Amino acid sequence: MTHCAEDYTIDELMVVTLARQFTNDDIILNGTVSFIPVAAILLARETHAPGLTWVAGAVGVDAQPGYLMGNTLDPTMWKNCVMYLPQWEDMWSYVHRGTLETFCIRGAQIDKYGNVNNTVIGDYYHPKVRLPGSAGMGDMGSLDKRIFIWSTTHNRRTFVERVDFLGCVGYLDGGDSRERLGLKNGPQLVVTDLGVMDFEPESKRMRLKSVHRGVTVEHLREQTGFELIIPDEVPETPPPTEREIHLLRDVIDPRGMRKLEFRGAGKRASNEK
Amino acid sequence: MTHCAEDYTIDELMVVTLARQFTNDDIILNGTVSFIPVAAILLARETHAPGLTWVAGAVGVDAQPGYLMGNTLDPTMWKNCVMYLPQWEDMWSYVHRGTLETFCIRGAQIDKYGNVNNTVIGDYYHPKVRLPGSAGMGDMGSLDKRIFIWSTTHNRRTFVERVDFLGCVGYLDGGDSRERLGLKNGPQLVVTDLGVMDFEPESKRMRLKSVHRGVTVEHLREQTGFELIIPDEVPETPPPTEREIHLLRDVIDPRGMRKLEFRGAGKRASNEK
Amino acid sequence: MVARKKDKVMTLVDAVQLIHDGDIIALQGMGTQMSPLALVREIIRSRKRDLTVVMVVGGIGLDWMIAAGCVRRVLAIIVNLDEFGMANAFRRAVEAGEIEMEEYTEHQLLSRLSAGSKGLPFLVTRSGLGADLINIHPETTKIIECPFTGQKVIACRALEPDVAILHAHRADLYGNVQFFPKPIWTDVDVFPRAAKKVIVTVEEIVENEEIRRTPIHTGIPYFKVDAVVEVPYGAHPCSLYPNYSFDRVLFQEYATMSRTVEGTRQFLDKYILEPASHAEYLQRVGGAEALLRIRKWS
Amino acid sequence: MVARKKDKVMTLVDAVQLIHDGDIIALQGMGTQMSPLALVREIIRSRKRDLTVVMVVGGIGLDWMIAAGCVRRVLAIIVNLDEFGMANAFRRAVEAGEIEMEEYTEHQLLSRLSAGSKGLPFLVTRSGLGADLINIHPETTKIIECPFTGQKVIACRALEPDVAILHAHRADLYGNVQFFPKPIWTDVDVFPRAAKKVIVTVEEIVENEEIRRTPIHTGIPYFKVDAVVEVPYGAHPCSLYPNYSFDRVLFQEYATMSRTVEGTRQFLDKYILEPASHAEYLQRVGGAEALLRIRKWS
Repeated sequence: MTHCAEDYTIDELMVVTLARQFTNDDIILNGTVSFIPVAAILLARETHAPGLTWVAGAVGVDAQPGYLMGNTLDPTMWKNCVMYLPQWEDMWSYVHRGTLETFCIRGAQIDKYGNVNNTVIGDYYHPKVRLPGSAGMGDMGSLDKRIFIWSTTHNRRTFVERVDFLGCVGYLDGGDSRERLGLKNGPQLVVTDLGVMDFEPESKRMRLKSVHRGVTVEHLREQTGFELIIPDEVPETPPPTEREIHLLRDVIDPRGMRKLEFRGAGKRASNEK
Repeated sequence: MTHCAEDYTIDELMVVTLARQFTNDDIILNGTVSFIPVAAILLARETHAPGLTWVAGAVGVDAQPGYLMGNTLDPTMWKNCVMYLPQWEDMWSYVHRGTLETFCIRGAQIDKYGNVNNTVIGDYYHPKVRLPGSAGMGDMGSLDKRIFIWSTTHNRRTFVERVDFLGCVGYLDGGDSRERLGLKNGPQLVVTDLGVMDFEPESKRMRLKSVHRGVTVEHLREQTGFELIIPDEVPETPPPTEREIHLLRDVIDPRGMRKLEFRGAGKRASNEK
Repeated sequence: MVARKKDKVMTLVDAVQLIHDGDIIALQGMGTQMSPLALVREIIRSRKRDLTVVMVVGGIGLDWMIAAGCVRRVLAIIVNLDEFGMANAFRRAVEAGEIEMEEYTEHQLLSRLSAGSKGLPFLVTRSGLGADLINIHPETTKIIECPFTGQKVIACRALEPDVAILHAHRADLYGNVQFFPKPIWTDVDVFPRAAKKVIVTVEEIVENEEIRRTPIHTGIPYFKVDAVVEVPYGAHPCSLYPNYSFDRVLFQEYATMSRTVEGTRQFLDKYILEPASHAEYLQRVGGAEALLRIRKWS
Repeated sequence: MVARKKDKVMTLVDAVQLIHDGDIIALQGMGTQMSPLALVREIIRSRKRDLTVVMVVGGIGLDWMIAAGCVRRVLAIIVNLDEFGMANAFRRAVEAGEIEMEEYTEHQLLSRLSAGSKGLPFLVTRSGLGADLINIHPETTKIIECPFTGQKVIACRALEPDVAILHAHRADLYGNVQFFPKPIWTDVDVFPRAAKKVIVTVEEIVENEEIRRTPIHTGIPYFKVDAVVEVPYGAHPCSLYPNYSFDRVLFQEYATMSRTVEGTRQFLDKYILEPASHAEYLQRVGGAEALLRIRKWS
């Protein structure tokens, strides 16, 4: 019998929700500052998907680092791996061809078709704000990936009608516009600090799937800068189980690295954690 | 003071002649069944070109295998190398771009412009004789290499007016036809069991440079299936020095592997040499 | 509960069931080195037909398969037996028009496979510009111009073999494959990435923990491997450095016998079709004496 | 008598003479990892100008160079300080129009460099199809059709940096460069092959014999290397696994101070322009205490 946890936080709910999307057959690599997806990958592997393959930091195949520390691209993550995947010929070939089909991304702007921007606010050549850049998601958007989007800032600045710059291709203009470009798969789910969204199969518009405990549909709607498809019934996001919470807190991420992804989380200013 | 050897054989003269072409700055890799070039490379390194870089079997950078044995592509050749050069991305990049600029080839047919064929005699689709194939020389001919051709069968079957199949690009139709294709360098020298040839700078036609001891110009001309440019004065090929012969016989190739490249050389039918 | 990982260990007999008549198989091997020849012998015994065989350097295993009638087409840059001379069955079959030889330069063939491995429709090379080879396969190599500079290059069409077959030093039961010192040669490196399925024979199956202790030697990750077969001396008569050298006695015997069709048939009967097992094959090639002689690299 | 091999060991001061104003330099490094930062500090001290800097993941060294006025243009897929947030000098300079940012997807940028490394005018990718990035550099990325299938792909124009600069674990005096466990990341792998010149700083110069005992770790052959400089802790404040971790104290100090132009200038003065040597730099960042704290990977 499964016991639902009563005592859980948003970061934990986000990790658990993401973890439940991953299957035993998934082969997943992670990028930089990705504590939430990496925690989710490790949690899935400890629960329902023991055969899931994680390529730690896009290098360490099936690594067993113990608990989260340092940095999600650090070589410490490769611990006990079965292979160091050379990135240029091996990793990128497997990614390009589709062997590694699942990828998690986030960005400064996300629009209603799941297009993502992390490049600029405003015009590319004369930006109002220059953002870090698309990094891997610039690739992944065009490479037939099943994309999971996470965001710890569900507000109207992040969730916008149309991205200022199309860095990561989602469903473009919706409908069959992604398909017409010859691209398979695309964004699957959006997990935020307020709720969970998927994409309506025909229009490919973002659709509310569930709201987190204590969040109203109205609040989430207000915090979204475009018109979200909202079904008549919107359930609460299924809570973590006690076992999931135990694994996450005590085994996978005892140092709470996942919390670093939230604004206002204190930075560690020392190597002597 | 340098002492010329009196006692030397054709295989030794060929190795020494080839060795003297290599410079201190050369970076040279070798292919399969290439005992004569490999012996020449090792000899050059022991004499006038200590800084020459040999990539043994196109893998072992600056290898020190001791003496010749086995097979010129065997991993035994990599002994004491400083790096195992991964072939696909590293070796082929260095070759393609021109970092490795020197290559030795041989083939079943060689024509007056230094084009080489090791693919078929007759028509490609209905060959009279199917030969092994172009292997690496099919690449090297089009990749701006300084090409040294060696042949242990200087006769009218090998040295033909026009190759039946253009496997390795030499000077094509002569003149500037190679240059017009955008290719640099090309065949430099042809070292055979009868003599040494180079290419006349304007026409790019093969030109007799020297004949080996005991070979007449007339005999070499008769054994060549096309009209060779023959200068008024044709010297004898400079003989090996005593030191070169000593190094070759006693240090580099004491087992006489270089002789395997001559027709009628007994095959070794045992691993227990 | 779902399994953590799939156990991919099987027998030679089961592994060859992954290969179908008409398949394109990428076969690792140089003239006398590192080739999954026990698996090739099993392919011959199971009478596969109409195979297209892709090799960089075609050697004795390819020649056997041709002699046994398994092959319809060859893609390679060269086919021979190194110092032992011509691959006679290959030569005869091409000259008789029984098989097709699609010869490439090495960089053309590898570019085709690399494009396949990347899911790209083609890649480009300069190798072979001006030579005759590109004219014999216009469906797969074509001169195009750089869209920036106008420079001419050769587009090489993607090639995805149905099955890659390789022999390696060791693997675990999930299919993490290790090479010593590491995967260096082009076929070992490119073939498994390009192929849809991968079968690997190994000298030894080791514990997963042993793989995790030495990940620097792992060349193929388990998620790319479909079958692992433990076959000690599985490359014989080719070499597997540093484990054992190639077998000059058997190579010379084949080079001699394969000069005639009859001799080739006798060789196949004696060494491939009649032995009921790999152990029996090793016994026929000389048993303990053979295993001792290939310890020498001289 | 000609020398057997060229001794390429030099000082930081001599090594940066290989870099000229206006050069395209390929700078190794991730947000907080494995970057030749002692060399970057020397580039800043020697007041190089108008550099184009190519990085996969731009980080603190790039931000310093931008703040110091060395940079005219950046080619990268992302520029930030990992968990320490934005690269503020970069952000300000782009927003003010003082430098150009040419953003690529990773596979586009690496395809450009790989084409350069192979002497090919371009290579192709599918990465970024349909996105806006290719429109901002039409001179270097262009949609073309496969000559066989008609499928659309992006041609990426060859890029050959003038100089690649890297930090590695060790090398011999000839420039055989070793990485532990091995070269894995794309910049370490692709940059040295693509560049015309290569400068490598290392933790330790070892005997050539030691390299020959462990060739499996060699990632760059000496014939591709122009300068070797021994600089222990040469990646600081970035990490060099497994030798030392990144320095959270200095990263946080820079992240905080770089929020203002004035603070950035003060940081550069204190840590880069004023120290007369690498030893003095290490002393300023905390001396023994700093070297102890970066032993921890937590």
